[in-house]
Amino acid sequence: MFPWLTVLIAWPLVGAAVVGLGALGRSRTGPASAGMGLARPLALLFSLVEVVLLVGAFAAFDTSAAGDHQLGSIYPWIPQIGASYAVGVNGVGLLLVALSVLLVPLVLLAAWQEQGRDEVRLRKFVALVLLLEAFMVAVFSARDVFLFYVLFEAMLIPAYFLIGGFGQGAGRRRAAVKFLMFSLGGGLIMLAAVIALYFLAVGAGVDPSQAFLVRELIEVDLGTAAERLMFLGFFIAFAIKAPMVPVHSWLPDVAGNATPGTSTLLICVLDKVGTFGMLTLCLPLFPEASRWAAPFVIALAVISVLYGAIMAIMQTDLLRLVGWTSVSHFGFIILGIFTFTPLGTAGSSFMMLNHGLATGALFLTAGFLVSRHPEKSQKIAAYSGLRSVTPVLAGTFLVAGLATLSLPGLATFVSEIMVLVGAFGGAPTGSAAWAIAAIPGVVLAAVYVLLTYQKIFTGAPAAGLDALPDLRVRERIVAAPLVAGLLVLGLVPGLALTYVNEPADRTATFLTVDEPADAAAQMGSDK
Amino acid sequence: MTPGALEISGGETFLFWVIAPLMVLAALGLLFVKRAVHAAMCLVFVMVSMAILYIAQEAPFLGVVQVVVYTGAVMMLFLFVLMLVGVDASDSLTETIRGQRWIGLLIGIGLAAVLGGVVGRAAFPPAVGLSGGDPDGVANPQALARVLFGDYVLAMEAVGVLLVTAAVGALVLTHRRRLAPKQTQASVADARIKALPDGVVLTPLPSPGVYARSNAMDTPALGPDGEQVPQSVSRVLRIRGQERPAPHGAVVVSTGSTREGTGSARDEEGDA
Amino acid sequence: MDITNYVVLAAVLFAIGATTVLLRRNAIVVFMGVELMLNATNLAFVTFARMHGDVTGQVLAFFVMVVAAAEVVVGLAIIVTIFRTRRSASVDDVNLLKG
Amino acid sequence: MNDVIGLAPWLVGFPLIGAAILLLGGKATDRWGHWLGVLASAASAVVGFILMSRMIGQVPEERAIDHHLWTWLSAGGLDVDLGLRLDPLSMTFVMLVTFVGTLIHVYSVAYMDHDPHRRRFFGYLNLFVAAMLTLVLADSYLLLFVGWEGVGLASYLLIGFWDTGRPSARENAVAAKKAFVMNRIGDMGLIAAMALMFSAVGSVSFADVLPAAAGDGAEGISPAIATAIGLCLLLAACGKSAQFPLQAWLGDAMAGPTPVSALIHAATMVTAGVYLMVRSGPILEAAPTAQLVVVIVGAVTLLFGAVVGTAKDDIKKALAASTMSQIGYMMLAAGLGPAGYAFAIFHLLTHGFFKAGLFLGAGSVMHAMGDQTDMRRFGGLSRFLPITWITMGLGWLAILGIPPFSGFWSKDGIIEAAFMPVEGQPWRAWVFGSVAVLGAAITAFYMTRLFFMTFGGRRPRWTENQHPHEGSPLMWWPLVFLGVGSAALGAVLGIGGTFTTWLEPVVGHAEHHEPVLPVPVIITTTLVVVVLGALIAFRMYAVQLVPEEAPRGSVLTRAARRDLYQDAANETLVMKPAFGVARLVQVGDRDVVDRGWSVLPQAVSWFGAVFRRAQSGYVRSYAAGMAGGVLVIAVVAWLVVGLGGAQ
Repeated sequence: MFPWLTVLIAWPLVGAAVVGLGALGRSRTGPASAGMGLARPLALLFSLVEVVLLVGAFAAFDTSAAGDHQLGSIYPWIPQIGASYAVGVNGVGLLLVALSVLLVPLVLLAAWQEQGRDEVRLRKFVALVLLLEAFMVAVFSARDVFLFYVLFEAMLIPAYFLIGGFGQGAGRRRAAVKFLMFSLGGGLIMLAAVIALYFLAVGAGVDPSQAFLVRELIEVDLGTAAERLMFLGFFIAFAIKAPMVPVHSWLPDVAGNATPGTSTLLICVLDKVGTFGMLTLCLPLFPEASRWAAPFVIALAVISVLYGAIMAIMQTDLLRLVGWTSVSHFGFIILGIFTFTPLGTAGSSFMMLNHGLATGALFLTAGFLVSRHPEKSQKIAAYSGLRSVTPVLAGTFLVAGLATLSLPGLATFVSEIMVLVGAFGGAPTGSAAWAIAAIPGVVLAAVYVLLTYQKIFTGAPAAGLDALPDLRVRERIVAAPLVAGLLVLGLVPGLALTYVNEPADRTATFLTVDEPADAAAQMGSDK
Repeated sequence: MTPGALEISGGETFLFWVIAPLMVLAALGLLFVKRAVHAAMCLVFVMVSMAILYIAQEAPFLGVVQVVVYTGAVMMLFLFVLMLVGVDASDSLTETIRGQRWIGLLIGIGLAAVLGGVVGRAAFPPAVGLSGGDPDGVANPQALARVLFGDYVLAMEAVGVLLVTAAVGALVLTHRRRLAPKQTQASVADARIKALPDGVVLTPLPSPGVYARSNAMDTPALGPDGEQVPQSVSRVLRIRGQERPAPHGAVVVSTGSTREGTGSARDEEGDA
Repeated sequence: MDITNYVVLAAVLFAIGATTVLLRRNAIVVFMGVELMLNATNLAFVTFARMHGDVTGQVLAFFVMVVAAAEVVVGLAIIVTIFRTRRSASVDDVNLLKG
Repeated sequence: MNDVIGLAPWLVGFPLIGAAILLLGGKATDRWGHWLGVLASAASAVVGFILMSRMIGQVPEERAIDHHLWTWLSAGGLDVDLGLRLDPLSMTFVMLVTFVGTLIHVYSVAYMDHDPHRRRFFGYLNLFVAAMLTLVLADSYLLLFVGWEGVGLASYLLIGFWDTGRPSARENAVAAKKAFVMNRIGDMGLIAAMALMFSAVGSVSFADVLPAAAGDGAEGISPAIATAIGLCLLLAACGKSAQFPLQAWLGDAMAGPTPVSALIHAATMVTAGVYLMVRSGPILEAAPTAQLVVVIVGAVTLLFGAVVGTAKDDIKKALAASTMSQIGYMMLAAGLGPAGYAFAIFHLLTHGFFKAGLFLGAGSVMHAMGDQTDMRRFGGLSRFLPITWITMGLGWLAILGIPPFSGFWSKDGIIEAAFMPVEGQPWRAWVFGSVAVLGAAITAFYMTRLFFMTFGGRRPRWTENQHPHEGSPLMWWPLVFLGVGSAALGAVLGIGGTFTTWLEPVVGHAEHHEPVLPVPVIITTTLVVVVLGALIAFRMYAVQLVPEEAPRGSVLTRAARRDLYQDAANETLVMKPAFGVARLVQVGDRDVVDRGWSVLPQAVSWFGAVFRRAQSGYVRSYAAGMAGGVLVIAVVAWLVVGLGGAQ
């Protein structure tokens, strides 16, 4: 069987190495080198070939067994501590891998002129993006807790440099450090849980040379108290990454200071590691603890939904606003995961994909807007009346915004209604009430999207902005796939639901059935 | 001979009780004398006394080394450095760090108490003595050499390297790096030529006046016109005001002190 | 007389040396305090060598002397260097590492 | 009719494709775009006619067809097909939407002639038609919701059509946003209703939910759940149909171009709430409490709109208030059970015609008067705009309910239904019946006022340089069609109960009860008060002179001018507290959460600051520390080992 995932992980690494090696050479900043930069085309080529590889992976994926982990490989890595290189994806993982792989070329294209013309700087930038891509693909396919942890932390490296080194806000370094500190703090707690997991698993009779394999860990019972503690360890790390109120503080700063492309990769893809981890690690490894914590988690999730939306309404900075909307959406995703219903879980899985497309479109479009401002202002108040000046940009922004507010007909609506309806019938106590409490989120979403649209695009054009160019061809190429994806998935969500239904069913069954022996075997099944 | 046969002779006891209090007193001198050089002398006394105790304790080699190396070399080094720093500079004994004196004293007394207490309460094996324990009757330096160049030869080599390193280190540390380029005769001449427009004279300055009764450096020469030539007197003397008026057609008898007005001249120098 | 009197003497000298290090500000005198401490340990070494009938103690005392010599050379060089730049031999004036 | 059912998707498809071409096509389609829009709408109407004619040919029991297209959403037990339900109810709407829609498209070609963005306008109109048809043809609540939000979006885009470049641009944009957000508040109800349905029935399609509510299925819906669902649906309907208390957006929505007001905010979209109520009839019938609330909401809105309408001087706002009031009638009828459903839809249909006609007539007047909307600056226009005068006159008589004009047949049915006795609650018939009659009287007053302030009066009160004239034929032909409809539609469908029978397969057969008053008495009373109301208005606004500046008016007048303080109430009761909460959250996030997390690094640096003092830089201090440490260790070691062990 062809190791699709390994190839998908390795190829961007090769790309990063090839492109990045040039960055180690002497700086060529002279005007002579300005026109001959190969960094961007080369990186784009690598990311497009990766897309082709992704198509192959999709072709090889057996959708009739979407709940199994497929396309993977497994090799001993550090047998002394039981770590393996084990990769494999079920339908959910595959969709998230697809999201990462598809967004990278768009982000590269969107950032085409963002980082100046210094070839060395460009090489560093694109190499970091490709490196991040490899890590993201790997983290969504990791089937070994240790491997997952290592990647979970390794992703911070390119992310840190992308925020701090290539951001556009004045506070980018501070934001990068804040991001790093929050993430590392969560990672530290998770590390403690990972270590504890190893020793408890070995104590419970798991083969010490494979003690980090998810499929082995699922089947052992670790004891209630220990399980709950470890659940918390993992959950806090994932909640920080997700981000969930009240550990969200890093996100608005990052969104306001990173470039929109970086924010897209970071918030639309990388942060999914948080919710993905909850879905594929927290729930299967610690089912009892998940049930125990679910009422609390659901409450926090709904608070996140409303809190993020309210904060988004109050923002004056466009990119921070988009960041806050994500807090709200991640609340929905977490709400769905912890309903333990097939509908809610499938909705969350689908929403992870949709949020990536919708918020990605919003971030990138907002980026196009900001890049047009003479002073690159991110303040909403700096814009006015742009619909008549840049109609296509306005339209794209509106569509992305409507996707963010989950307009029916777009993919985000399908997932949101699945989450809400699923949560209403959710297994944890009180989930129906919390689902009802989350519904005002849809009104708040309408307010923050339309208020922003109104301020930026309607009224009389602001002075100095009445001759801005409309979307260029390059920018339209970036926006088109995202909008098309949202529309197609909105009308034919089955295209994606095929991949998430079976994993969702298995998860829900595993968590709600009393005698989970068979379900456990199913959860951990690797092909 | 059986172990534990060491008898300490009365002479040694006497020696100890005479020397030990003196050593302690001298050591305390280190704490209380004001001048560093006095402290050094106290330490010399302690070290020589210690050499005596070494010899009394069947370590003649160490005793000699103590005198030669410590007293002879190390302490001399101390004295050299003291002279470099200023031998007559006396330390102020007032304490500047708050509480340090009491903490220091407390720690010192505490250390003495603890160490002494431990020694007093520890159960030592009966003393053996060195010569008695040596069946071959090998004298001390040889026995020492056997161990030193036998069991500890590697440590010996390492210590040798350490010494060399320390010597080189000291050289490096005390080496002065030249901040300005070295002045040569040529550079001085160049500087003078450059300064010509500022009124510097290239030729040597006129020498002071030479008279029958006074040929002192402090008397200016007289020019062909009978006027005094101020440049003929050293600049330093002029600034100090120690210039002596030249005899003007009359012989001036040197009667007064040449150091008149020294005080004011010193002030001027200070100002300069 | 008990041979442990030598050890007690060494202890007392050591404590005085330590106190000197703590209380004196002149770097050279501080150094002397260090030397005194080293000498006190040497006395203890020699005494224990005699007590146990083993010259190894004396060998160690010898090593101590050599190392002390090296230390004095470097230490005094440092003092001289500091004195050149700061015109002072007080250890309290060298507090650039203040936090 | 299975041979033509394949055409059904094209009902939605044609306008959708039209919208896509117009919105994505860019400037290339500017030249012929508006005609494409008309064509798409007309094609849809043609398909509608074909389907309609075939449906009439069927026996009533076979008229309902569910046309499955593809499985839309299937996950975790929720299976929703993308399917169309064609039955008399939805086809009625299809006819109304496509026919009136096409007329308004044609009208707009001329009305928007000078607008540089006419193509975009037609794109939005097509989008609206597609969404509205999706709404009415959907076979499940979820798909209905797609259309529901789709019309909301189209409404948003069209209200804010002039959101740049005009002095009123910002207000238009705000009005559009207000409409969308208030609709969204209603949508919460629809979402919650769907969640309730799924948890109770496991499905959200009409085919599963409605029989279950009627108790037909194996497991029915309990009355409590039915009440909850009913109230949630009512919330949604209130949002979409501008019913109390979510009525505030409709007046502002008049900021859009007048054809939009005619199509969306009079004829079709705002009546979607009534459609939802009627469609969900079985659920409401299972929940009498919810039904009562529906009736109350309808009655309150009926009076509310009517009172507001009496004081408005802006012709469009007066018509908007009238729309609100008329939909109140429909809502009232929808809450009366099967007896009212048919009349609710009937009134919806006739109202669609005469109100669209009135709005288009108003548009024609505005077109003639240079976009003036203040009725106090009209007057005496009947000579200059004869076609508009006549067609609006027909609409006026229709809305008044003067026989034999169409409004009479439908509105009278509602009033009669309102007088039907309800078992155990005799007060209801009297209260709601009287409200309906009172509403009719006020309606007569404000519509007569509107009509005569515009066309009557001896002395024109125009602003300078006005040369009113009829617009192009493209504008007045639609008026004529709608005028004819206003006049005749009611009689055609109403006499002999044709329409009631037509809807019977969907809404069920109504048990006939005698009203608490004899029918002739009701009719007579209604006519008397209507004529009375009209006469008063005639006397005040046609006989007497109308001042050009509005007089101060009574307390009630001033309140009605300000929409009975609805905006102030919303501002005080909702916006201010909500904004307060938002400020609180914002301050809380900054000062509690964010600062809370920065406590950690601050604590670290505080510890650093404290322990930094130990780093005095004095070698002797460090030495003291070391020596002290050694001493402490020595003492401890001595205490532990020495004292314990050696002795």
